[in-house]
Amino acid sequence: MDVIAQDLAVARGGVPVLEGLSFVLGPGQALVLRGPNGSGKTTLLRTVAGLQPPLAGSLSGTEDRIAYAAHADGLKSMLSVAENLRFWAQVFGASDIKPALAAFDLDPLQDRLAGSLSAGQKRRLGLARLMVTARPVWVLDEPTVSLDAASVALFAGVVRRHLASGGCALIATHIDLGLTEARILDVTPYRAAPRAALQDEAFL
Amino acid sequence: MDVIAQDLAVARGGVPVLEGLSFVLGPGQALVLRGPNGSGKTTLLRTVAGLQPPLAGSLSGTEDRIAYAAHADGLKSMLSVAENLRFWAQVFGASDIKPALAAFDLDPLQDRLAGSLSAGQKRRLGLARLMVTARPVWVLDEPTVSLDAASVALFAGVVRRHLASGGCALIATHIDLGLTEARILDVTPYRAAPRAALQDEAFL
Amino acid sequence: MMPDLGKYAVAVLGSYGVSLAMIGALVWHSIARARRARAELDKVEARLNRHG
Amino acid sequence: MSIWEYANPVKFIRVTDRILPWIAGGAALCLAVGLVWGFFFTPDDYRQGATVKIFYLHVPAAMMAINAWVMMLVASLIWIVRRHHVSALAARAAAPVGAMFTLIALITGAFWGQPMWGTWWEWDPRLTSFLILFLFYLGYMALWQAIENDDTAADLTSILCLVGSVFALLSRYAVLFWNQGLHQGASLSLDAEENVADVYWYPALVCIAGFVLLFVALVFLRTQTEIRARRTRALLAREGRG
Amino acid sequence: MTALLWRDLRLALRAGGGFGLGLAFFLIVTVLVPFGVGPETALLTRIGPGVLWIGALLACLLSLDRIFALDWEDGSLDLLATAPLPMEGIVSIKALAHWLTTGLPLVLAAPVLGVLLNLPPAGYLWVVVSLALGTPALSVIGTFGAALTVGLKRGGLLLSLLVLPLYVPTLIFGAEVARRGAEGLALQSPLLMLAGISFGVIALLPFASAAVLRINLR
Amino acid sequence: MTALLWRDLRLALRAGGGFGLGLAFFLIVTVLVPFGVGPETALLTRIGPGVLWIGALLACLLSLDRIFALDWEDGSLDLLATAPLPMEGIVSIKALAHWLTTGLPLVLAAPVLGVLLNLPPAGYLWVVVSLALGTPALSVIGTFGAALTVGLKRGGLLLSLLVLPLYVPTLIFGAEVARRGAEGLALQSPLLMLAGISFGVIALLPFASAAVLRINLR
Ligand code: HEM
Ligand SMILES: Nc1ncnc2c1ncn2[C@@H]1O[C@H](COP(=O)(O)OP(=O)(O)OP(=O)(O)O)[C@@H](O)[C@H]1O
Ligand SMILES: Nc1ncnc2c1ncn2[C@@H]1O[C@H](COP(=O)(O)OP(=O)(O)OP(=O)(O)O)[C@@H](O)[C@H]1O
Ligand SMILES: [Mg+2]
Ligand SMILES: [Mg+2]
Repeated sequence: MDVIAQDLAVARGGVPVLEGLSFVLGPGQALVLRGPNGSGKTTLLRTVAGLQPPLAGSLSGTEDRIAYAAHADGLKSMLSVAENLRFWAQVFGASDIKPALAAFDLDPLQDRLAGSLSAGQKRRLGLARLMVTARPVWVLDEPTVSLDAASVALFAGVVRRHLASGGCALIATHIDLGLTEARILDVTPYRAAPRAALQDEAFL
Repeated sequence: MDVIAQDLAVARGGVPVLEGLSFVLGPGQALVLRGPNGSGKTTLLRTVAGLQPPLAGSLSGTEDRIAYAAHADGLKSMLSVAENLRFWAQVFGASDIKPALAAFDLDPLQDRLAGSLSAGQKRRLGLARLMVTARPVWVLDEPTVSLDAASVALFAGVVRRHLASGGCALIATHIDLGLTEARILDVTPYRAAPRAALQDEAFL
Repeated sequence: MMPDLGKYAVAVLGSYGVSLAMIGALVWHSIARARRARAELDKVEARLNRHG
Repeated sequence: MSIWEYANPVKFIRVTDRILPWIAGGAALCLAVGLVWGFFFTPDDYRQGATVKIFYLHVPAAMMAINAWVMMLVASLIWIVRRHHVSALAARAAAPVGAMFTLIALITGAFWGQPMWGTWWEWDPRLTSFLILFLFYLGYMALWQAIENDDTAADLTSILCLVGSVFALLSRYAVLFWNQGLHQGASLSLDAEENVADVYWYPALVCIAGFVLLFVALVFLRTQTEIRARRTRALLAREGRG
Repeated sequence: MTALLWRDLRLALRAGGGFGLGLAFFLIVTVLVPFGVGPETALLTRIGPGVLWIGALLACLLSLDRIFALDWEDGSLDLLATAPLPMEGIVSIKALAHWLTTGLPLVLAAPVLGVLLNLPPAGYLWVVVSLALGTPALSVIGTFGAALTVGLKRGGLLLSLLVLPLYVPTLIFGAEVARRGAEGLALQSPLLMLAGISFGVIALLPFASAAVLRINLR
Repeated sequence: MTALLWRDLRLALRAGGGFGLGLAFFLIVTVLVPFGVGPETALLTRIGPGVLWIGALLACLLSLDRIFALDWEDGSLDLLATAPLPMEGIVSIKALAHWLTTGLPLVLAAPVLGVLLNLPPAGYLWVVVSLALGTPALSVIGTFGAALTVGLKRGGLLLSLLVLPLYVPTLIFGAEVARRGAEGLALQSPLLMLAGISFGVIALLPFASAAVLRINLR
């Protein structure tokens, strides 16, 4: 089942930021969003994840299939690494957190409180969460922020395995992910012309 | 006046993370810290900035000369861009925020509330704060996170001008900053052997 | 042998009962925690000694 | 040899391990003798009836509740000035014990007040300051609990203990001003006229000794526990699994 | 769902999680009243049941912002919203966790604090009964308020402002039950009203909370 | 220093900044009391000054965690600590800003709310005087508590627990002044004590707060 966006327009704070955007994301594919700061990548990803409705256009194949990872990782600093992960595993009905811990090299840290991790270690834990969701569509906003080169490679490996097993991924980033096979979509051409917030248009 | 660290040891949560580290940072120089996640770069920078005392070793030339930029930008989302910047300018006794706004291309955004900026725009504002501190030593923790290529170039230009005017900079990063003239210090060799927290040593 | 407490039985016995129970509880808690801490420390020390 | 030698955790454990059984035994003995004597072998008071028997629990507990806070204050000062870990941990260990004594004094007082004053509770200055003292204990323990880093917690709780002591005195004065109260004056004064009759007094002294020894024993034991827990954590951290 | 409940309870019990602090606040309000109004016993007896109810209400109120704020700040709420749980379930579990960590301890502590306010013997039972019936309603209404204000920086006091008018009926009937109980008067009709409010609110309000939360996440 | 004061005041006035919410809470507590204890006028007159003081104290208490928490969360506090301001100055300014945004409005609103509680005419003046003298002490003591708990996740209620016993003397003398004022009795000695506490606390406690804050930032 493909994720299909057609002629999508998205808004933040009521102001349209991107419009006329279409893409198809089939199983095994990865799509990397690029664009300068403030171009609307985060807004687009939130829309795809279902956190906000699109302004216009249609979106299909996303219902209950999305695992979303935003800038904030949703970690509880007073729970240990394993407890954090186990909670999300239970919420998504998965049972085993071992593969996720192993994939992001978190085994030695598993009994540490999440609050005492370094920036990059926290990020790895946030990404490990994706693996316990068992969801096919990964929607990731700047996933490799704060990661060192070795961890970026770990992450690329995990994404590759996810794609190989029939999943797909939509990733916004400014830096190189080491995913050469991914298609790239630059959102710059789709920037909405500056205009009034949609909800104010009735007053024009 | 040089910033001189001699045989420095730093700890986080009481646990030593780096030890035996020495460097000299003279006017006009930039030093880039590298090292894998969790190696202790953030901890070192906080120590240099005077937020925590060093475990051992000595540090000189830092007293009241440091401008520190951490991961969190200290932005108030309910103040506008210009208000945020002006506050820091007043705290540090500077008066003009125009050059800082211009250097980071924030002029068009200056009346927007900081809370409604995108991740990269916020980061630019956080960095612009450095320019109004009038402090010679910049201590920066992953400054280019979330920045697009154009903004990274802006940032590199600002750092170069700071160095040219006799300042210096200590920067931790995982990605390329485009500052070819900077020296690089890899902290990996200085990692402390795993051992007890210093405050617990009395108990061994 | 029990002294006649008259109408004050509830007050006196209540005081003694509650106080002794509370002292007992704290003593028990202290001893239990002490045992646990000691056992854990012994375990860790034994393991460390084995590994050198 | 200076007294500060005992501030070394290992030494502290060694010494207290040796004397702890004696102190604990003494506490048990004094408490048993004092309470049995007081409960079974003293006459009823002509005015208060059998309720005088509460005296043997109430007064020692009330005294120790205050003394425990003073001990914590001293230990906190030692930590701030000389930074001996054992004193910080001893202050931490004493807090629950002091809180328990405060609670015992409050509860036995309430049981006593019911027949004497016809009410469980009265906003009398002495009682009220005790309630405030209890709140200080609770806040102090909660602050220890809430902070992860042991040294930070020791620093913060010490300052809280100092500031709290000043405010405890202030509250005492304020409460006195606010209500003149019903509660007994100090009968421990050396002025013979006011002293409690000797029949009641001897067992009470034994009980007081018992409470003091109990306090010391519990504080030693709990301090040892804190030290051992810290040592376990330190060893695990050295192993690299912190 | 149970995973969420367990996590919330565990978080509440961890250091800094706030368990027992609602209780402490209840204690403290009760203790402060005599300092404010003076130590006369007869006066305290009269206002006792009302003070206990107001104290319980304030203690509840103050812990409301923890219901969603922490999960919002660290992004968990976004992630929960994309998880396979119905939003109504999430808000109900959150309300339940709040009641277990705040309301229930208040109910259990009320008789002890009644002593400080010199409650008459008949009063204890009815204070407990009225609180046991009323606090679940406070938690559920509070969850609605918390859902309304989630994401507002320091919505805490705004939250109080929004929720308090909603709390008034519960307070009126609850305090009435307790007061009549203490004075030995008939109390059937306020008791029925209190029970009615509780059950009605538990049955219906989670839908509103879920709707509001969805809008706020947008 | 003034820059910090202005920023704090401006932030408090912006949407969600919390200005007026302490006031609203004060209003609400005062309004709830008649619902809780019943509507008899004579009773309300008696407990009026005390209720106003307790309401003011709680309103203060609830806004304490804003003093440092926001600046801690977004990293401003780290940056302020490296700025050329003495830590004692920072905590004093923070206490002042807290008083200006919370204490002062309470003082001004108290006479209006006194009407709801049926305060006798003589009471108004002394309620205002006692609050004006006492609320600065509440802000300074509260700043100490806030500095102690900064960085603890939701230290809010722990903060209340720590600060309340510290508030007791201020409350006793303040409420005593207000009550005696309302009843027309002599009130010189509580008034002097209240003033003494305020000045003592303002002069000394900032040093403790600064020390505690430095430890917490470490
Ligand atoms: C909850 C209620 C009560 C509390 C918190 C309380 C607290 C105290 C305190 C703090 C002391 C002082 C110990 C010292 O200074 O060394 C004390 C002593 C005493 N209390 Fe109470 N009390 C309460 C109720 C009562 C009642 C109802 C009575 C009897 C009618 C009573 C009789 C005494 C006596 C005889 C002493 C010994 C006085 C002395 O030696 O200083 N108490 N109590
Ligand atoms: N409340 C608002 N009102 C007006 N514009 C807003 C509001 N919130 C955000 N914006 C603007 O919407 C645009 C889209 O932001 P978004 O976060 O989606 O960008 P982004 O592509 O993720 O940028 P970055 O790479 O910096 O993270 C930005 O230009 C931002 O300034
Ligand atoms: N409370 C604590 N107890 C024990 N170890 C801790 C504690 N807090 C942090 N650490 C560890 O200290 C180390 C140093 O962390 P630091 O944040 O300085 O790393 P970093 O080099 O900045 O990493 P990154 O590149 O991921 O930001 C990490 O391994 C971290 O897990
Ligand atoms: Mg973005
Ligand atoms: Mg770091």
